[in-house]
Amino acid sequence: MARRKLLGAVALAGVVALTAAACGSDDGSSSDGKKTITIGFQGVLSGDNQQLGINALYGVETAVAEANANANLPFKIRLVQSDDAGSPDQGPTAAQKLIDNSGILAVVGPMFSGATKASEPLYSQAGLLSVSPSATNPALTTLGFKTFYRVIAPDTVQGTADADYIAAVLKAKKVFSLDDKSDYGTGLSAALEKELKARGATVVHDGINPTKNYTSEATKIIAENPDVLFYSGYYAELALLSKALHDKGFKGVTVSGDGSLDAKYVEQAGAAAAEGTYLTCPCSDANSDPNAAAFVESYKKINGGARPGTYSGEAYDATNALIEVFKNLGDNLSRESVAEAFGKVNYQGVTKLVKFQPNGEVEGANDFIYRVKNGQIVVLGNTVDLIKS
Amino acid sequence: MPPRGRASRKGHRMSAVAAAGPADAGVPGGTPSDLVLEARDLTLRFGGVTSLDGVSLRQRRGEILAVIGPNGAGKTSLFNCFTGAYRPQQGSVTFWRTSRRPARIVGRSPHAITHLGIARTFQNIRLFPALSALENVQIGTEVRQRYGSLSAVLGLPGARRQERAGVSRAFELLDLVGLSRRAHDLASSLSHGEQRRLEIARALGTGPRLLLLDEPAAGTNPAEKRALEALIRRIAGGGVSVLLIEHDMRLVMSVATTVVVLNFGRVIAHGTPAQVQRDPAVVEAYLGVETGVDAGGEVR
Amino acid sequence: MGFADQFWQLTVDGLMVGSLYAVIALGYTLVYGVLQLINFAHSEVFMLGAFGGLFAARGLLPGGATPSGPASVGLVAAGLAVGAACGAAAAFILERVAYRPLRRRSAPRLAYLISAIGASLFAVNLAGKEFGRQNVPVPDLFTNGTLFHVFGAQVSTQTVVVLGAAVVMLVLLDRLVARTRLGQGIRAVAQDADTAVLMGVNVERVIILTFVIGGLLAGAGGFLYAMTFNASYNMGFVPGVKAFTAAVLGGIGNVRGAMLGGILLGLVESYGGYVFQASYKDVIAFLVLVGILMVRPSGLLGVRLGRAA
Amino acid sequence: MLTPARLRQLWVCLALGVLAAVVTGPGGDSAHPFRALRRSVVDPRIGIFIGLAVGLWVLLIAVARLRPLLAEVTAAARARRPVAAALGGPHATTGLNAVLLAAAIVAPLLVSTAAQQSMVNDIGIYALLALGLNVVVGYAGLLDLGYIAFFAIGAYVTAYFSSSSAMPWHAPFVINPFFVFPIALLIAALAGVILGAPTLRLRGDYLAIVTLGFGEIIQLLANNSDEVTNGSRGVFGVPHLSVDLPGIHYRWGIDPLPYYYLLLGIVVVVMIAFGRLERSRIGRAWAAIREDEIAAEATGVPTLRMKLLAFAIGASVSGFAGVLLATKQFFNPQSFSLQSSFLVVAIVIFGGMGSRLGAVTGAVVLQGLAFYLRDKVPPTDRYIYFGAVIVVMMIFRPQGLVPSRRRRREIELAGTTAGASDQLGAAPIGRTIT
Repeated sequence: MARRKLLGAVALAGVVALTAAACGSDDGSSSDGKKTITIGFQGVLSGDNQQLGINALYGVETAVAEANANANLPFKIRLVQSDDAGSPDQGPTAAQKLIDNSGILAVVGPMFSGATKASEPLYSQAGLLSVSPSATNPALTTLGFKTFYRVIAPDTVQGTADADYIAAVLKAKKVFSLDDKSDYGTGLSAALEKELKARGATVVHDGINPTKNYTSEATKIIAENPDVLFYSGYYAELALLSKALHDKGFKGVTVSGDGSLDAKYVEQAGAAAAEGTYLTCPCSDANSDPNAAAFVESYKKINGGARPGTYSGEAYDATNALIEVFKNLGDNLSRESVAEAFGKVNYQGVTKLVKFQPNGEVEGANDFIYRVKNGQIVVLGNTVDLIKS
Repeated sequence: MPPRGRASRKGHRMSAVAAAGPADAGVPGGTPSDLVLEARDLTLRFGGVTSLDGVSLRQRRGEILAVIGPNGAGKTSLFNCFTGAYRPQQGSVTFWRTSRRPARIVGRSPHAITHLGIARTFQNIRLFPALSALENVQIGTEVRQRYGSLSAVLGLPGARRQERAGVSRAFELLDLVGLSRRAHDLASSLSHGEQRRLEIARALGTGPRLLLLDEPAAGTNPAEKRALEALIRRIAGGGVSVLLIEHDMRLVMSVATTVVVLNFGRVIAHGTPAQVQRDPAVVEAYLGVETGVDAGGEVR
Repeated sequence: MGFADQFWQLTVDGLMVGSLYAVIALGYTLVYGVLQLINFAHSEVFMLGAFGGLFAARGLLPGGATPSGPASVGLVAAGLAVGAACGAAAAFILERVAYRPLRRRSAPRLAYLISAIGASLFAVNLAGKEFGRQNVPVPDLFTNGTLFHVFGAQVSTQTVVVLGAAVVMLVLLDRLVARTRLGQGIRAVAQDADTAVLMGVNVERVIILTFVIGGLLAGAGGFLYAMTFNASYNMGFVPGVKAFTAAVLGGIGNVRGAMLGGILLGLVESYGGYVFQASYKDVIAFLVLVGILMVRPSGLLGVRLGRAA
Repeated sequence: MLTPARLRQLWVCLALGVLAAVVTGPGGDSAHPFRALRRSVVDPRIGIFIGLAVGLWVLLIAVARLRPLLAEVTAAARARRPVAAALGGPHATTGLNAVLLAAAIVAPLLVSTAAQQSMVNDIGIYALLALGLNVVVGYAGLLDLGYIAFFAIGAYVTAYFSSSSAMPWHAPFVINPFFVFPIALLIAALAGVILGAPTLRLRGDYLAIVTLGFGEIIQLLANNSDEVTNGSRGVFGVPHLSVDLPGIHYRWGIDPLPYYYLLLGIVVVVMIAFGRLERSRIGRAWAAIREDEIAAEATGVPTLRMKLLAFAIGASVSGFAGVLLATKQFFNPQSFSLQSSFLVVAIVIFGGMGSRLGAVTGAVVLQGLAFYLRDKVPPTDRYIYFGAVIVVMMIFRPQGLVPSRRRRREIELAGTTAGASDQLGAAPIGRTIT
């Protein structure tokens, strides 16, 4: 009996492995005589944060599909994905997988700052360009990674601009700054608090690891009675926090950063709880920006109706900037030439103008303010302009 | 008593039966140094149930003392107080490893008591079933070894020597209980009687001065009982005092030098087998069956 | 603004979460009582129950308007019922696939643990694949608002619903174990499986029913949890660990201990998160656990289901 | 022909087939919860799976028919060549070990650099961790669910002593990471003793939850103490290992291969060391505790001290591995999650409790499987397959891939005698003896 079962299991495992292998090995090489350029994607495709990785991957895939549908381009793009689960442990293996593939000329990713720190030494050594759509830790461009660029401003830029806005426009005297104890959250809250204190506001700081239960945290916030609550973290948690605050009748204003700029925030918090929340981003939001309507359309079409989410636009821009570089380089394509040329790229993306400082930081990042109105996220404008007016 | 380390080594070399030498022979007479174990006024309660009620007893060096009594009389509880498994609410237990140094037992952990020199077997055999007979005894012989994990890992000569000594000692003991041919068989594969003897060998391995046997004859056949009788005598003859719980009256009457009868947690009689057999309280305790005590079978 | 001012509010918050921990903890404690094994996949039973209840509620409420009165009550009851049914089904399948074959082969207890971890990974990720990896809110089934105040603490409709449902379930289960024939069977198996067989208890049946009861509770608890904190494919892990902790805190194998442990844990988290930085609240919860186990090594209500320590 | 049992088997096969179709099918989202299910079931593809399921069923029947025949053949073969003699001799074992070692030396040369990375990060380090945990779980029979905490302690100790920039908190002097090994080992062992001394008195399951809590506490502390450990930003810039002796200068870099061989050497040494430990009086004492704690105590085994020793030894190996992690690459508190602890436990059990070769094999197979699946299935689905393999493995081989002989016997005995010794090793320390 036992042996029979064992055989059954082995057979089933075999079947699964075979079908899996069959599914995994179709690598759509082009047939119409165009040459194929391979790019890599390293991101968080498994684990608790995989939705963020999927958002970015879909952004990259949208750009790739558009490029491949474009008859004017002299090449086709092939995408190889590599999962690092957002963890530093798996970063080197994921990066090495892309480095080993000698056909890969550039990589979009890594996505999380931790995985980036673990992976970049390898990319630098291999001379392979990597463009992160989402790693915002300020230190990343100071650690000597030679081929690292990011199309998103570091936390410091956003935190400072947000603090200016909160102090100047929202006229907050007391701010409750809450972060999610992640690399991203602590970086953002640190920059924000520094600027707020410089502008004379009272700051109460607290940190809470991502959880589902924000009930007692809401009690704590309400007890402090701040004018503004700033949450440095991602939308899934902000939604729960907003819900809890709403239930308890929080009177202050809630503000959060780019990690929360996602239509899903409103959906998950419920329109009533999300109403009036300010969201900020050193980028323009694709879903609410009229200039990005075409991107949103094609994203939905290519990804089975999914709407762009956090980091989708950045990943899309990063990929398109790469394609721009490939176009300009013509036949002179190598890892070196791509890495070299990417530093000088000047490409208008849907989220921002992609143009870099020598250290790999994207130039002229503007901080935009959004607000939830009638269940929709609408753009209010550029922080600098809003403060002036 | 010399420092503990030396004593241990010495104890190992000349412990148990083989160490039949006169080294520890008690001074004759009624002085306490003659004793190996003394319990005073032991009281043990579980919730509302009093399991032992002011039990006192003394055992002399080299004596085979049997504790008998109906089921539930508190015999095993008494054993558990002597070996540290239970902690009585009242009373004291004193043990003399050598004639001069008494040690208090109550409050010590079971392994520390074993280290002092009291070893035991269990009513329902508790061997290490997936280990070989040899390994079972080895665990007993090795408790007095001193080498640590680092010497074991590095394979230092001292560790190896001690290990070899442990093995040969274990073989001696297996030989003593007649199991040397089954040394490499799993403990669980031995017959019931063999397992009983293996448990005794394991207990002797720890180098005790006092051996507590909890119903060693339970479930054994007449031939095995006779062998067991001889074995107990040999053990006692080798200088190890034996404290015995047994239902088999024939065995008790033939090997015990002294008998203590418990009933409802109290000592109701104390004396030589012959004295006890005649004691009316004992007869009464055994359900009034007058022939019960000397009937030779198991008294229930 | 001090702790004293917020004490009652934090107590209400803590009680709500704690009652959910208690409901989940019962599943751990029942299975432990009967099989002496930690059912690590219980958290996925909870998750699947939450999704079941969520889809049912959503299916019955196609429009956007928030219902009120009897409609609300009916919808919450339906969600609870479907959630409980899904939880029970999941627990049943889990027992069949991941545990029973091991029992047949008298596998070591740690093998169950690993099997459970495997089943848990499988279920979580399959749910993520089928239902997406986003948090999903349960549609509003009633108008949530402050219902009344206790010592100055707001008590919302949500809190009343969750706490009420949880308490009803806890009482029902307590009665079940204490009074019914099945409860007797469970206690008998917990005490001594071999003797229970001799006494004519169908052990297999008791084991399955124990899983199913644990599943019913966890499924309904999952729906309550999702109503407050949204549902997601990975929602089970943290409450699972917390509930397991609660079960141990109360004395694993003890039904009332699990309830007490859950509520205590909820309160400790609530108070601890307020007094210290909120990210330390798990640290505090575990320190309390360790502290209590040091003093009472067998948990608060130390004795196992009928078994003497 | 179609007995109810057969029919039931057919249903199970079909259910497995449909499950396989769903697992390999398209993904869905919560807005349309059953769309993905429908798409994978109502699809021509399902035909393949139904076919396979029926095929499997037929195969099962055929095997059932052939089994008596097969048994005869194998019995005959066994009779001709006693297996014990062929495999049990010391020469055969040495030979087998030599072959395995040679394979371990050659293997990384045959695979890609990415696979080498994985062989260091996922297999090598986890094999070392599993060897350490094996002492705790396999030898002493204690379930430690927070084992990864000692790994964290090792890593942070390394950062403290060997770099003045990696963490805000650092030693006033900087020493070569090689000299951190003994320090980390001792500190981790000390942490093990401090945690173990009070908790080892608790029953097995309680120990599990206390250690789990300890693991969580260490991770949360590392994540929250920004001024000490740099919090979630992690530790970047611990120098690589280097040897700087007269005549020998070598520096490990970011290439995985040198680290692999270093790890291989360490793993082999640890395996030999633990082998000796297992065969010593200490190993026998652990076996005794595992099988019957009360009898062990009565035989004079200081059970608490022996358990503590196992705990400390396990912890020190974990701390040792932490040094390797820290010097190899960047790490942050995420590297020390509860899931990592579970993974190490899974490796030990999967490989075979109490077996050193099993611990290493478990790491190779489980982590190798994870690496293999990386390219073969969508990454988001990877853990579905991973979970399924673990369950199937536990159903059909609960003793693990390479069970130790002692452990296997214990499991067999537990099977024959109802309710025999507690396989968690922690028999309830009751006061109810006999």
